[in-house]
Amino acid sequence: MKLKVKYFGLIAEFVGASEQSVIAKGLSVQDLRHQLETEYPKLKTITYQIAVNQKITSDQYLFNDGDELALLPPFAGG
Amino acid sequence: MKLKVKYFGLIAEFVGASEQSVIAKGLSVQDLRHQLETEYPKLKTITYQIAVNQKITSDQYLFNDGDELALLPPFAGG
Amino acid sequence: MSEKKMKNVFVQGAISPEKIANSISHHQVKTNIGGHDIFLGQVRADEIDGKIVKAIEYTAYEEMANQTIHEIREAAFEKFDLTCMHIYHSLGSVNVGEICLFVFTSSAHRKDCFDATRFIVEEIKTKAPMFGKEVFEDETHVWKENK
Amino acid sequence: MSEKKMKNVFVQGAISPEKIANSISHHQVKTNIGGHDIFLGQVRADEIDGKIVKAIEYTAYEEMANQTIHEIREAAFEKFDLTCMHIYHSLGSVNVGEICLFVFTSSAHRKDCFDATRFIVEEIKTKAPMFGKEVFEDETHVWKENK
Repeated sequence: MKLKVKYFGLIAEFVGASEQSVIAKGLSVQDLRHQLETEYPKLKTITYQIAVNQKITSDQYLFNDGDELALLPPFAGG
Repeated sequence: MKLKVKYFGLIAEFVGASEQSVIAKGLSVQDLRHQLETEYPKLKTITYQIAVNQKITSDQYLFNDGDELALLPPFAGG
Repeated sequence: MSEKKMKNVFVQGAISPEKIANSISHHQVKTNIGGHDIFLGQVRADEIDGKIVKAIEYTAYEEMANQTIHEIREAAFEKFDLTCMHIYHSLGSVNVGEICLFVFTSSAHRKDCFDATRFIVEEIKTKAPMFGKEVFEDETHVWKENK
Repeated sequence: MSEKKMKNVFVQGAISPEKIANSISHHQVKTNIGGHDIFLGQVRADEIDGKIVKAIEYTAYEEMANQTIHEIREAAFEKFDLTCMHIYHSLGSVNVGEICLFVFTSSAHRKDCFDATRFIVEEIKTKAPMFGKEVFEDETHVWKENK
Protein backbone atom coordinates (compact mmCIF):
# COMPACT_ATOMS: atom_id res chain seq x y z
CA MET A 1 0.00 0.00 0.00
CA LYS A 2 1.19 3.53 -0.74
CA LEU A 3 1.10 5.79 2.31
CA LYS A 4 1.64 9.48 2.87
CA VAL A 5 4.00 9.80 5.84
CA LYS A 6 4.80 13.08 7.60
CA TYR A 7 7.88 13.70 9.72
CA PHE A 8 8.31 16.36 12.37
CA GLY A 9 11.07 17.96 14.44
CA LEU A 10 13.98 15.67 15.19
CA ILE A 11 12.51 12.93 12.99
CA ALA A 12 12.32 15.24 9.96
CA GLU A 13 16.06 15.81 10.56
CA PHE A 14 16.79 12.07 10.70
CA VAL A 15 14.83 11.41 7.51
CA GLY A 16 15.88 14.57 5.70
CA ALA A 17 12.30 15.27 4.62
CA SER A 18 9.04 16.49 6.12
CA GLU A 19 6.84 14.25 3.98
CA GLN A 20 7.29 11.13 1.87
CA SER A 21 5.25 8.72 -0.18
CA VAL A 22 6.12 5.32 1.29
CA ILE A 23 5.31 1.92 -0.22
CA ALA A 24 4.40 -0.04 2.92
CA LYS A 25 5.82 -3.57 3.00
CA GLY A 26 3.42 -4.65 5.74
CA LEU A 27 -0.14 -3.92 6.81
CA SER A 28 0.20 -2.50 10.32
CA VAL A 29 1.72 0.51 12.03
CA GLN A 30 4.16 -1.90 13.67
CA ASP A 31 5.30 -3.13 10.25
CA LEU A 32 5.86 0.45 9.09
CA ARG A 33 7.78 1.21 12.27
CA HIS A 34 10.18 -1.66 11.51
CA GLN A 35 10.46 -0.68 7.86
CA LEU A 36 11.35 2.94 8.67
CA GLU A 37 13.69 2.02 11.52
CA THR A 38 15.59 -0.21 9.09
CA GLU A 39 15.87 2.63 6.61
CA TYR A 40 16.59 5.33 9.24
CA PRO A 41 18.34 3.55 12.14
CA LYS A 42 18.49 6.74 14.22
CA LEU A 43 14.75 6.32 14.80
CA LYS A 44 15.64 3.42 17.09
CA THR A 45 17.48 5.83 19.41
CA ILE A 46 14.43 7.92 20.29
CA THR A 47 10.88 7.62 21.55
CA TYR A 48 8.21 8.59 19.07
CA GLN A 49 4.49 8.15 18.53
CA ILE A 50 2.67 7.49 15.30
CA ALA A 51 -0.55 9.27 14.37
CA VAL A 52 -2.94 8.03 11.72
CA ASN A 53 -5.30 10.67 10.37
CA GLN A 54 -4.28 12.99 13.22
CA LYS A 55 -4.97 10.53 16.03
CA ILE A 56 -2.26 8.79 18.04
CA THR A 57 -2.63 5.15 17.18
CA SER A 58 -1.43 1.77 18.42
CA ASP A 59 1.10 -0.45 16.65
CA GLN A 60 -1.74 -2.90 15.87
CA TYR A 61 -3.58 -0.47 13.59
CA LEU A 62 -4.02 -1.78 10.02
CA PHE A 63 -3.79 0.80 7.26
CA ASN A 64 -6.65 1.86 5.06
CA ASP A 65 -6.30 3.46 1.68
CA GLY A 66 -5.69 7.19 1.91
CA ASP A 67 -4.48 7.16 5.53
CA GLU A 68 -2.19 10.03 6.50
CA LEU A 69 0.54 8.90 8.87
CA ALA A 70 2.81 11.08 10.98
CA LEU A 71 5.88 10.26 13.06
CA LEU A 72 5.87 12.45 16.13
CA PRO A 73 8.88 12.96 18.37
CA PRO A 74 8.33 14.12 21.99
CA PHE A 75 6.12 17.20 22.26
CA ALA A 76 7.54 20.55 23.31
CA GLY A 77 4.65 23.00 23.18
CA GLY A 78 4.46 25.87 25.66
CA MET B 1 -7.82 54.03 79.22
CA LYS B 2 -8.18 56.24 76.16
CA LEU B 3 -8.07 54.26 72.91
CA LYS B 4 -7.93 55.19 69.26
CA VAL B 5 -10.56 53.08 67.50
CA LYS B 6 -10.91 52.83 63.72
CA TYR B 7 -14.07 51.73 61.90
CA PHE B 8 -14.31 50.35 58.38
CA GLY B 9 -16.95 49.59 55.77
CA LEU B 10 -20.33 48.67 57.16
CA ILE B 11 -19.15 49.39 60.71
CA ALA B 12 -18.11 52.94 59.82
CA GLU B 13 -21.68 53.35 58.55
CA PHE B 14 -23.17 52.04 61.83
CA VAL B 15 -20.96 54.30 63.94
CA GLY B 16 -21.11 57.29 61.60
CA ALA B 17 -17.35 57.81 61.88
CA SER B 18 -14.16 56.25 60.62
CA GLU B 19 -12.18 56.95 63.79
CA GLN B 20 -12.95 57.82 67.40
CA SER B 21 -11.19 58.40 70.67
CA VAL B 22 -12.90 56.02 73.08
CA ILE B 23 -12.58 55.98 76.87
CA ALA B 24 -12.54 52.25 77.56
CA LYS B 25 -14.61 51.16 80.53
CA GLY B 26 -12.86 47.80 80.75
CA LEU B 27 -9.40 46.40 80.16
CA SER B 28 -9.92 43.78 77.44
CA VAL B 29 -11.02 43.62 73.84
CA GLN B 30 -14.10 41.75 75.06
CA ASP B 31 -14.98 44.64 77.38
CA LEU B 32 -14.65 47.09 74.50
CA ARG B 33 -16.80 44.86 72.29
CA HIS B 34 -19.59 44.99 74.92
CA GLN B 35 -19.19 48.72 75.40
CA LEU B 36 -19.43 49.49 71.68
CA GLU B 37 -22.28 47.01 71.09
CA THR B 38 -24.24 48.79 73.81
CA GLU B 39 -23.61 52.15 72.17
CA TYR B 40 -24.13 50.88 68.59
CA PRO B 41 -26.58 47.95 68.84
CA LYS B 42 -26.36 47.22 65.10
CA LEU B 43 -22.89 45.79 65.75
CA LYS B 44 -24.64 42.83 67.37
CA THR B 45 -26.25 41.97 64.03
CA ILE B 46 -22.98 41.32 62.17
CA THR B 47 -19.77 39.35 62.42
CA TYR B 48 -16.65 41.44 62.86
CA GLN B 49 -13.07 41.01 63.96
CA ILE B 50 -10.98 43.35 66.06
CA ALA B 51 -7.38 44.21 65.23
CA VAL B 52 -4.95 45.70 67.70
CA ASN B 53 -1.96 47.40 66.14
CA GLN B 54 -2.88 45.86 62.77
CA LYS B 55 -3.07 42.26 63.99
CA ILE B 56 -6.31 40.35 64.44
CA THR B 57 -6.58 39.73 68.17
CA SER B 58 -8.58 37.63 70.59
CA ASP B 59 -11.22 38.92 72.97
CA GLN B 60 -8.86 38.19 75.88
CA TYR B 61 -6.29 40.78 74.80
CA LEU B 62 -5.63 43.46 77.46
CA PHE B 63 -4.98 46.95 76.17
CA ASN B 64 -1.69 48.78 76.43
CA ASP B 65 -1.26 52.50 76.23
CA GLY B 66 -1.15 53.76 72.66
CA ASP B 67 -2.81 50.70 71.13
CA GLU B 68 -4.57 51.31 67.83
CA LEU B 69 -7.78 49.30 67.57
CA ALA B 70 -9.83 48.61 64.47
CA LEU B 71 -13.26 47.03 63.99
CA LEU B 72 -13.22 45.03 60.79
CA PRO B 73 -16.36 43.77 59.05
CA PRO B 74 -16.07 40.79 56.65
CA PHE B 75 -13.36 41.21 54.02
CA ALA B 76 -14.22 41.77 50.38
CA GLY B 77 -10.89 42.19 48.58
CA GLY B 78 -10.46 40.96 45.02
CA MET C 1 14.46 35.50 46.15
CA SER C 2 12.80 37.42 48.93
CA GLU C 3 11.88 41.06 49.05
CA LYS C 4 12.10 42.60 52.45
CA LYS C 5 10.78 46.05 51.66
CA MET C 6 7.07 46.48 52.23
CA LYS C 7 5.28 47.60 49.09
CA ASN C 8 2.08 49.54 48.63
CA VAL C 9 -0.37 47.33 46.76
CA PHE C 10 -3.02 50.02 46.38
CA VAL C 11 -3.81 51.93 43.22
CA GLN C 12 -6.59 54.46 42.82
CA GLY C 13 -9.45 53.21 40.65
CA ALA C 14 -9.47 50.37 38.13
CA ILE C 15 -6.33 48.56 36.95
CA SER C 16 -5.89 49.07 33.19
CA PRO C 17 -4.98 46.38 30.65
CA GLU C 18 -2.07 48.66 29.65
CA LYS C 19 -0.63 48.45 33.17
CA ILE C 20 -0.81 44.67 32.90
CA ALA C 21 0.87 44.71 29.47
CA ASN C 22 3.64 46.95 30.79
CA SER C 23 4.19 44.64 33.70
CA ILE C 24 4.45 41.65 31.33
CA SER C 25 6.88 43.57 29.08
CA HIS C 26 9.20 44.29 31.97
CA HIS C 27 9.74 40.56 32.44
CA GLN C 28 11.09 39.94 28.96
CA VAL C 29 14.62 40.77 30.12
CA LYS C 30 14.38 38.05 32.79
CA THR C 31 15.41 35.09 30.68
CA ASN C 32 15.31 32.60 33.57
CA ILE C 33 11.49 32.79 33.56
CA GLY C 34 9.60 29.96 31.86
CA GLY C 35 6.05 30.68 33.01
CA HIS C 36 3.86 33.48 34.31
CA ASP C 37 0.48 33.09 35.95
CA ILE C 38 -1.73 36.15 36.20
CA PHE C 39 -5.00 36.39 38.09
CA LEU C 40 -7.30 39.33 37.44
CA GLY C 41 -10.31 40.06 39.61
CA GLN C 42 -13.06 41.83 37.67
CA VAL C 43 -16.15 43.54 39.08
CA ARG C 44 -19.31 41.61 38.24
CA ALA C 45 -22.73 43.11 37.51
CA ASP C 46 -24.35 40.85 40.09
CA GLU C 47 -28.09 40.99 40.61
CA ILE C 48 -28.98 41.32 44.30
CA ASP C 49 -32.66 41.47 45.29
CA GLY C 50 -33.60 42.55 41.80
CA LYS C 51 -31.02 45.34 41.52
CA ILE C 52 -27.89 45.27 39.37
CA VAL C 53 -24.48 46.24 40.74
CA LYS C 54 -22.89 49.04 38.70
CA ALA C 55 -19.64 49.52 40.65
CA ILE C 56 -17.77 48.54 43.78
CA GLU C 57 -16.22 51.19 45.99
CA TYR C 58 -13.19 49.71 47.70
CA THR C 59 -11.77 50.86 50.99
CA ALA C 60 -9.12 49.23 53.15
CA TYR C 61 -7.36 49.42 56.45
CA GLU C 62 -4.40 50.29 54.29
CA GLU C 63 -1.47 49.93 56.69
CA MET C 64 -2.75 46.58 57.94
CA ALA C 65 -3.62 45.35 54.43
CA ASN C 66 -0.15 46.26 53.14
CA GLN C 67 1.43 44.53 56.11
CA THR C 68 -0.75 41.45 55.66
CA ILE C 69 0.03 41.26 51.95
CA HIS C 70 3.71 41.76 52.72
CA GLU C 71 3.52 38.64 54.90
CA ILE C 72 1.60 36.73 52.20
CA ARG C 73 4.29 37.76 49.72
CA GLU C 74 7.08 36.54 52.02
CA ALA C 75 5.23 33.27 52.62
CA ALA C 76 4.81 32.74 48.87
CA PHE C 77 8.51 33.36 48.19
CA GLU C 78 9.24 30.85 50.95
CA LYS C 79 6.85 28.15 49.70
CA PHE C 80 7.40 28.45 45.94
CA ASP C 81 10.43 28.92 43.72
CA LEU C 82 9.53 32.29 42.20
CA THR C 83 11.42 34.80 40.11
CA CYS C 84 9.01 37.70 40.56
CA MET C 85 5.73 38.61 42.17
CA HIS C 86 3.48 41.64 41.73
CA ILE C 87 0.25 42.40 43.57
CA TYR C 88 -2.07 45.38 43.01
CA HIS C 89 -5.52 46.14 44.35
CA SER C 90 -7.84 49.03 43.62
CA LEU C 91 -9.13 51.60 46.06
CA GLY C 92 -12.12 53.81 45.30
CA SER C 93 -14.70 53.15 42.65
CA VAL C 94 -14.29 50.35 40.10
CA ASN C 95 -17.07 49.92 37.53
CA VAL C 96 -18.44 46.55 36.47
CA GLY C 97 -16.20 44.98 33.83
CA GLU C 98 -13.13 46.73 35.25
CA ILE C 99 -10.24 45.07 37.03
CA CYS C 100 -9.72 45.50 40.78
CA LEU C 101 -7.08 42.86 41.58
CA PHE C 102 -3.91 41.96 39.69
CA VAL C 103 -1.71 39.12 40.98
CA PHE C 104 1.25 38.18 38.80
CA THR C 105 3.89 35.56 39.60
CA SER C 106 6.73 34.19 37.46
CA SER C 107 8.93 31.14 37.81
CA ALA C 108 11.33 28.94 35.86
CA HIS C 109 8.78 26.11 35.78
CA ARG C 110 5.01 26.43 35.53
CA LYS C 111 4.05 24.58 38.71
CA ASP C 112 5.44 27.28 41.00
CA CYS C 113 3.67 30.22 39.40
CA PHE C 114 0.37 28.31 39.18
CA ASP C 115 0.52 27.35 42.85
CA ALA C 116 1.75 30.75 43.97
CA THR C 117 -0.84 32.91 42.23
CA ARG C 118 -3.66 30.79 43.58
CA PHE C 119 -2.19 30.79 47.08
CA ILE C 120 -1.79 34.58 47.05
CA VAL C 121 -5.33 35.23 45.79
CA GLU C 122 -6.88 32.93 48.41
CA GLU C 123 -4.79 34.50 51.16
CA ILE C 124 -5.65 38.06 50.12
CA LYS C 125 -9.36 37.25 49.98
CA THR C 126 -9.41 35.81 53.50
CA LYS C 127 -6.75 37.83 55.34
CA ALA C 128 -6.42 41.33 53.90
CA PRO C 129 -8.73 43.94 55.47
CA MET C 130 -10.36 45.37 52.38
CA PHE C 131 -14.00 46.31 52.07
CA GLY C 132 -16.28 46.61 49.08
CA LYS C 133 -19.47 48.62 48.78
CA GLU C 134 -21.57 47.25 45.91
CA VAL C 135 -23.35 50.26 44.47
CA PHE C 136 -26.55 49.84 42.44
CA GLU C 137 -27.89 51.97 39.60
CA ASP C 138 -30.23 53.75 42.06
CA GLU C 139 -27.22 54.66 44.27
CA THR C 140 -28.31 52.35 47.11
CA HIS C 141 -25.71 49.82 48.18
CA VAL C 142 -24.87 46.58 50.00
CA TRP C 143 -21.56 45.46 51.48
CA LYS C 144 -19.75 42.65 49.73
CA GLU C 145 -18.50 39.67 51.70
CA ASN C 146 -15.89 37.17 50.44
CA LYS C 147 -16.73 33.49 50.49
CA MET D 1 -21.02 28.00 26.87
CA SER D 2 -19.38 25.78 24.27
CA GLU D 3 -17.75 26.77 21.01
CA LYS D 4 -18.11 24.24 18.25
CA LYS D 5 -16.04 25.93 15.55
CA MET D 6 -12.41 24.81 15.43
CA LYS D 7 -10.04 27.72 15.90
CA ASN D 8 -6.49 28.20 14.71
CA VAL D 9 -4.29 28.61 17.80
CA PHE D 10 -1.13 29.42 15.87
CA VAL D 11 0.44 32.82 15.47
CA GLN D 12 3.70 33.53 13.67
CA GLY D 13 6.52 34.50 16.06
CA ALA D 14 6.29 35.73 19.65
CA ILE D 15 3.04 36.78 21.33
CA SER D 16 3.21 40.45 22.28
CA PRO D 17 2.13 41.98 25.61
CA GLU D 18 -0.09 44.30 23.53
CA LYS D 19 -2.00 41.32 22.14
CA ILE D 20 -2.55 40.16 25.72
CA ALA D 21 -3.72 43.61 26.81
CA ASN D 22 -6.14 43.77 23.87
CA SER D 23 -7.52 40.40 24.77
CA ILE D 24 -8.05 41.53 28.39
CA SER D 25 -9.73 44.76 27.20
CA HIS D 26 -12.22 42.85 25.10
CA HIS D 27 -13.55 41.18 28.23
CA GLN D 28 -14.52 44.38 29.99
CA VAL D 29 -17.93 44.33 28.31
CA LYS D 30 -18.59 40.88 29.76
CA THR D 31 -19.91 41.90 33.15
CA ASN D 32 -20.71 38.37 34.29
CA ILE D 33 -16.97 37.68 34.63
CA GLY D 34 -15.46 37.80 38.14
CA GLY D 35 -12.03 36.34 37.50
CA HIS D 36 -9.51 35.74 34.74
CA ASP D 37 -6.53 33.42 34.90
CA ILE D 38 -3.80 33.87 32.31
CA PHE D 39 -0.85 31.58 31.79
CA LEU D 40 2.07 32.77 29.67
CA GLY D 41 4.86 30.47 28.56
CA GLN D 42 8.13 32.34 28.08
CA VAL D 43 11.29 31.06 26.37
CA ARG D 44 14.08 30.49 28.89
CA ALA D 45 17.80 31.02 28.25
CA ASP D 46 18.59 27.53 29.52
CA GLU D 47 22.17 26.38 29.70
CA ILE D 48 22.61 22.95 28.07
CA ASP D 49 26.08 21.37 28.04
CA GLY D 50 27.68 24.77 28.53
CA LYS D 51 25.77 26.54 25.77
CA ILE D 52 23.00 29.08 26.24
CA VAL D 53 19.70 28.88 24.37
CA LYS D 54 18.99 32.08 22.41
CA ALA D 55 15.66 31.12 20.79
CA ILE D 56 13.24 28.29 20.20
CA GLU D 57 11.98 27.56 16.70
CA TYR D 58 8.51 26.06 16.97
CA THR D 59 6.93 23.76 14.44
CA ALA D 60 3.73 21.75 14.75
CA TYR D 61 1.62 19.16 13.04
CA GLU D 62 -0.80 22.03 12.68
CA GLU D 63 -4.03 20.29 11.69
CA MET D 64 -3.63 17.69 14.42
CA ALA D 65 -2.58 20.26 17.03
CA ASN D 66 -5.57 22.46 16.24
CA GLN D 67 -7.86 19.43 16.43
CA THR D 68 -6.29 18.29 19.72
CA ILE D 69 -6.60 21.76 21.23
CA HIS D 70 -10.18 21.97 19.97
CA GLU D 71 -10.90 18.81 21.99
CA ILE D 72 -9.06 20.21 25.03
CA ARG D 73 -11.15 23.38 24.73
CA GLU D 74 -14.40 21.39 24.55
CA ALA D 75 -13.33 19.29 27.55
CA ALA D 76 -12.53 22.43 29.56
CA PHE D 77 -15.91 24.01 28.76
CA GLU D 78 -17.49 20.73 29.87
CA LYS D 79 -15.54 20.40 33.14
CA PHE D 80 -15.52 24.03 34.26
CA ASP D 81 -18.06 26.84 34.32
CA LEU D 82 -16.32 29.26 31.97
CA THR D 83 -17.37 32.45 30.24
CA CYS D 84 -14.50 32.61 27.74
CA MET D 85 -11.35 30.81 26.71
CA HIS D 86 -8.50 31.87 24.45
CA ILE D 87 -5.47 29.84 23.45
CA TYR D 88 -2.55 30.97 21.27
CA HIS D 89 0.79 29.34 20.51
CA SER D 90 3.73 30.59 18.49
CA LEU D 91 5.16 29.04 15.36
CA GLY D 92 8.61 29.95 14.05
CA SER D 93 11.35 31.62 16.03
CA VAL D 94 10.70 32.99 19.54
CA ASN D 95 13.65 34.61 21.31
CA VAL D 96 14.47 34.07 24.96
CA GLY D 97 12.33 36.34 27.14
CA GLU D 98 9.51 36.32 24.59
CA ILE D 99 6.12 34.66 25.00
CA CYS D 100 5.22 31.51 23.06
CA LEU D 101 2.02 30.35 24.81
CA PHE D 102 -0.99 32.37 25.97
CA VAL D 103 -3.86 30.62 27.74
CA PHE D 104 -6.64 32.83 29.05
CA THR D 105 -9.83 31.68 30.77
CA SER D 106 -12.58 33.69 32.47
CA SER D 107 -15.36 32.72 34.82
CA ALA D 108 -17.87 34.15 37.26
CA HIS D 109 -15.96 32.69 40.23
CA ARG D 110 -12.21 32.28 40.52
CA LYS D 111 -12.07 28.52 41.08
CA ASP D 112 -13.19 27.69 37.54
CA CYS D 113 -10.67 29.87 35.73
CA PHE D 114 -7.81 28.72 38.00
CA ASP D 115 -8.64 25.06 37.40
CA ALA D 116 -9.31 25.52 33.70
CA THR D 117 -6.13 27.38 32.78
CA ARG D 118 -4.00 24.82 34.54
CA PHE D 119 -5.89 21.92 32.96
CA ILE D 120 -5.52 23.42 29.48
CA VAL D 121 -1.78 24.10 29.87
CA GLU D 122 -1.08 20.57 31.11
CA GLU D 123 -3.17 19.05 28.34
CA ILE D 124 -1.48 21.12 25.62
CA LYS D 125 1.98 20.22 26.92
CA THR D 126 1.27 16.49 26.86
CA LYS D 127 -1.15 16.09 23.94
CA ALA D 128 -0.57 18.74 21.27
CA PRO D 129 1.99 17.79 18.61
CA MET D 130 4.28 20.81 18.73
CA PHE D 131 8.04 20.69 18.49
CA GLY D 132 10.71 23.07 19.69
CA LYS D 133 14.24 23.42 18.39
CA GLU D 134 16.37 25.13 21.04
CA VAL D 135 18.91 27.17 19.12
CA PHE D 136 22.20 28.24 20.74
CA GLU D 137 24.32 31.33 20.10
CA ASP D 138 26.61 29.29 17.81
CA GLU D 139 23.58 28.21 15.71
CA THR D 140 23.80 24.57 16.85
CA HIS D 141 20.62 23.18 18.40
CA VAL D 142 18.93 20.52 20.51
CA TRP D 143 15.28 19.41 20.50
CA LYS D 144 13.19 20.35 23.50
CA GLU D 145 11.11 17.72 25.27
CA ASN D 146 8.26 18.48 27.68
CA LYS D 147 8.32 16.92 31.12
